[in-house]
Amino acid sequence: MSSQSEIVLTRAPVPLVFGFQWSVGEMMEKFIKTLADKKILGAKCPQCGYVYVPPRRRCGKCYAKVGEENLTELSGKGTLLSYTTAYVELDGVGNFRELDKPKAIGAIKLEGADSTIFMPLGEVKPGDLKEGMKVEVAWREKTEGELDDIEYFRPVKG
Amino acid sequence: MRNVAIIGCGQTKHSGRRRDVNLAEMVGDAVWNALEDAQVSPLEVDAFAVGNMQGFGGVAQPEQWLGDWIGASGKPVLRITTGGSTGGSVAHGAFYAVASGLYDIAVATAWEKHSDSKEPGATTGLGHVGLGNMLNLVNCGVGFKHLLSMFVVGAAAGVACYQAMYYMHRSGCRVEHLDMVAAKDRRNAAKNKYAHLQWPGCTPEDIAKTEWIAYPFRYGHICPASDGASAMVLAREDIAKKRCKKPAWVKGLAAYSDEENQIMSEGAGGIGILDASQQIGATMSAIKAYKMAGINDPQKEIDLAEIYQPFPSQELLFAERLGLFDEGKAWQALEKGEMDINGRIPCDLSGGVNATNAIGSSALQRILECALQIMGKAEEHQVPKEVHNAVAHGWGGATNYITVTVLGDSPY
Amino acid sequence: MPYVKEQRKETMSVEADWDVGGSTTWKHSTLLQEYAYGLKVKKIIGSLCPGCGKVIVPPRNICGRCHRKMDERVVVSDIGSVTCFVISAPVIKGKTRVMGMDPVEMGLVTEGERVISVYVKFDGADSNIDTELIGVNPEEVHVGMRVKAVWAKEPQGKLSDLEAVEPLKD
Amino acid sequence: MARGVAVVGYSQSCHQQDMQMTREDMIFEVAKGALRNAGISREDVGTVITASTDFLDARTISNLYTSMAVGAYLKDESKVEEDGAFAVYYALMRILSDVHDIALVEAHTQGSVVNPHLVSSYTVDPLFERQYGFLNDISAAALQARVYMNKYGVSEEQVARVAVKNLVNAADNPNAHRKMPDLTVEEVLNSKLYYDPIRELTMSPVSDGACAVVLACEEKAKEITDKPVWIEGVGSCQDAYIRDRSLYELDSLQKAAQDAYEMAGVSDPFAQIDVFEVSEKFAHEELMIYEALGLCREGKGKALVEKGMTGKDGEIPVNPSGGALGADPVCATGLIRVIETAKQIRGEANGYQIPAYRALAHGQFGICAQKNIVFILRGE
Repeated sequence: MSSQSEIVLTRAPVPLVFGFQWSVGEMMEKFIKTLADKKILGAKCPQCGYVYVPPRRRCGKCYAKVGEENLTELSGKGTLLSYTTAYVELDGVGNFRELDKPKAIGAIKLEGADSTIFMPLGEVKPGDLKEGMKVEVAWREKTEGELDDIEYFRPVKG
Repeated sequence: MRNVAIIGCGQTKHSGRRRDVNLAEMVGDAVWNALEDAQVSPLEVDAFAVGNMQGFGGVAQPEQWLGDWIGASGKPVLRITTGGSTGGSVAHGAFYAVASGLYDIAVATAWEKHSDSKEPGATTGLGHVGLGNMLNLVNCGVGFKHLLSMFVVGAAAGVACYQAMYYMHRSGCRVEHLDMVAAKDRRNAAKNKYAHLQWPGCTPEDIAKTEWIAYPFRYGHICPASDGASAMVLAREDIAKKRCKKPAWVKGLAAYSDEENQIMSEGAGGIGILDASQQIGATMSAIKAYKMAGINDPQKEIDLAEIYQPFPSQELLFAERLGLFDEGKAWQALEKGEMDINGRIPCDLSGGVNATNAIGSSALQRILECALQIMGKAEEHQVPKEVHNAVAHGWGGATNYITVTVLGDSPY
Repeated sequence: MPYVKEQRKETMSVEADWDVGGSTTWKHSTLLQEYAYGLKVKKIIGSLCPGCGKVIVPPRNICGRCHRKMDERVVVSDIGSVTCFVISAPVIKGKTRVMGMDPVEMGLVTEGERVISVYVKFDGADSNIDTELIGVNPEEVHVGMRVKAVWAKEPQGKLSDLEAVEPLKD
Repeated sequence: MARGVAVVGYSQSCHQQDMQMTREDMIFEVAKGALRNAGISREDVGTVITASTDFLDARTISNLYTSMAVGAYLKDESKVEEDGAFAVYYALMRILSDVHDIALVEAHTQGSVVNPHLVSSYTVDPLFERQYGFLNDISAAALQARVYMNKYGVSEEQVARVAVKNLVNAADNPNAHRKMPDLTVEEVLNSKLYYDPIRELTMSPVSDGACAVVLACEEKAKEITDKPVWIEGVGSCQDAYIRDRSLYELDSLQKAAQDAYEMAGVSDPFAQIDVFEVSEKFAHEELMIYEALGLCREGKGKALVEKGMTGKDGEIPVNPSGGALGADPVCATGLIRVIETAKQIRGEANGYQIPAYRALAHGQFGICAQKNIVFILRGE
């Protein structure tokens, strides 16, 4: 290896944050707005029947067009496909922060839907998580038609 | 080498703010338009070449999320990006996929959605290109006055400003000619339903009324930042002949790199280029592409050109580098109307990048517009003559990545 | 503006940030620092490639044309020629902002002044550096003008030690 | 394939957590090294394909300021914005189409500039997963591992055995970043837990690294070297987005491997391929890779490791170089796999040499290995 010229590490002297505002499109807008009524919408492909959550305009399996007439209301209940307990959290600048209390995350297949959604899990001890558990959505106090209306998913009692 | 042709072209409407769709839907629309134009079903597509400048839209490797929207799941996908010439490099990637014999039908798609970033226009991405270098300058104590002199020019267009001055100095081209080019392109864009800045009947005087940014550029000269996507279907010879009445054959292509043209290299070091309008990379790419396409005298054999010109000076200086007009004489050809729709070599009948600039999609659109002209599908801005050979050009980075693509109406 | 306008539905948007400054540590060589130290003693340092003989200012350690390393350094003259220039629109208080600061308020520029940015090729160099041309009216600027470096009164080994260039009076 | 294409030269850096080098110098070293290893000069190269991403290099247009360093001045250059194995795939297409004869392919990432795990969190759906903010490559891999391990009864010890195999192998590889000659299963199971069951030692390290190869068409390859490594087969595929694909298998790798085997005329990979270099970003993924490559039936990956069949002296050695667990400079990882197989075939892998005539190199990119590419290479 030939001589390496020394290097100087360069950091931004002032905060430098770029912001993004992604337009969501009509189908996703309907999905988000409907969360206000504590309902989760899916879209059933008219040709192959695959149900997408969140809904969208083009089926990824058979490429058919999916319209607003194909929107279906899901029950908000589902089964836990997979789960993990997070002991760390990624902060906005690329460091892993230790979590004082481990958080559970789940991969959930909602009843009547084919897509898997990834949501935080609450009201359960990480040790009790089991694949196949029945879970349901825990809505925020005051739902306002925002993605944060879904706070977490919790095991179905009884 | 296997002969490869473009058999389908698709675009979305490019405009400043496409807030009616999300990124996946926008790219999906472009690909579906192309597939319908080619009468090819998504199941028949063997491979995809995709690209956009991910820093502008804030989503890394977006094709892994939106692959389902364009029918790419379960298929090979190759992501290619080279700055502004991304669209051209993506089209080259799709060409090589088919020409190599590995695949029979490939889709090339490229896009940009600037309105998804909060900062105006394309400042997010453009700022991030040289951010490391700027911080190195600041750490080495660059004077604020120096930053001012850089930003006052940089705000207009960085290298393009100096590049225009070099070209004007050595060719005699004047600011009025830049007004003429910008007016021509915005008039042309008015006849292209997908273009962004459409100004029917725009005159050089209209452009001359706009405010100066930094001599020689006015606000009226500068390209917009657009949201938009474009896509193309390429197929090998026998499929192309079966599926398409008049396919556009890719007869020559090259993308030769030059040294960075923007006064600074890595860490704000120097560069060995004295005349920013010399563009050796463009000359080299044109030579190679024409040789491959069997074109000896571009001035006679090329019927029309689509040149990547976010700044009007670039339509003139790159037209010369593509051998379409004599050295330093493109502005005179402009005056004589040789670049208009009835001229010897119509340039940028689509309005070009001066009227529509979704960075990923722009260089692909240049090839796509040439293909539309050859296939006779350019509708309002179709050139009223038989198009045998067309050349599409794209530039990226600090005008150091050049794509030149020569299309023809017959494979031989 | 007489551009064709069309109305489209505006759907809602969702947001996120990208903390570029916080998450990134760039790595640069010390070459630019070496160049800045040279300016302190009024020396403009360039790198000389033993392959193609090009002198690059500010210096680099790789020559792309010959694809080789280059460690040789030379000092080029502080007299050179303007190879290209760009003249800004008049700088207006409150309108022109650079990195969030107003140059007029900071007293760097008088209201309505037009900044002349130039590329200068110092004698002995094969590259241009970009700086400001002072001491001349915008109308008099022309390509090929002979110019001389304007050095800071108290140089500190910073890039700002080379403040600008001014016309060479013979 | 219409025309033979061979790897005729290669070079890679000593991958480390922080190479204390500028991007330009690191790229120049490996590009020059590959040309020297092939015994050719820059004039012979027709096209240059680089691999890096704008987010990972912290520069939009990441190849803009490095074209001169890689030697692409006045060459037909392009950049693939993902793993370097896809750059070999693109260079292969350029040579097969008779437009170019010799290609220089370079790939690099400096993990010390931006944390690749942070960048992975920018690849998810910005309208949904990103808004909840906890999905990144590690948390997604943890969900993948849980589904796979539950479905096929795979224990954490068996996953840890993969990590021990690779990190011990890495000790003999001068270019590896993480060398742990005396690593034990217990030590792996006690390493720091990120997202259960993913631990510090069952996921790839964040590394700085670069590498380059020279590809040549048949005629040129025979002039350049008497030890060309022919590319017999290639296959690549991208899976659906994570919401709409199964997490317990690597469907896109299965398809990619199928294409590569078909092209290379390989009917029984277990018997016909002598050594495998795979990009296992997570230890459990190596087991899934065995199954997707058809080395064993569904869910039986654990048995191969248990019986040591994929060890350095097993029937089907996998990752004698230490694999991605040994060093993971993101965009270079897949290209390193191609180099390591070329090294084995040319008999230049001193310290971890395995007699090999035909080898398989695998690259992947994206969350839960959404995108995969497979090369089949063989000696003269």
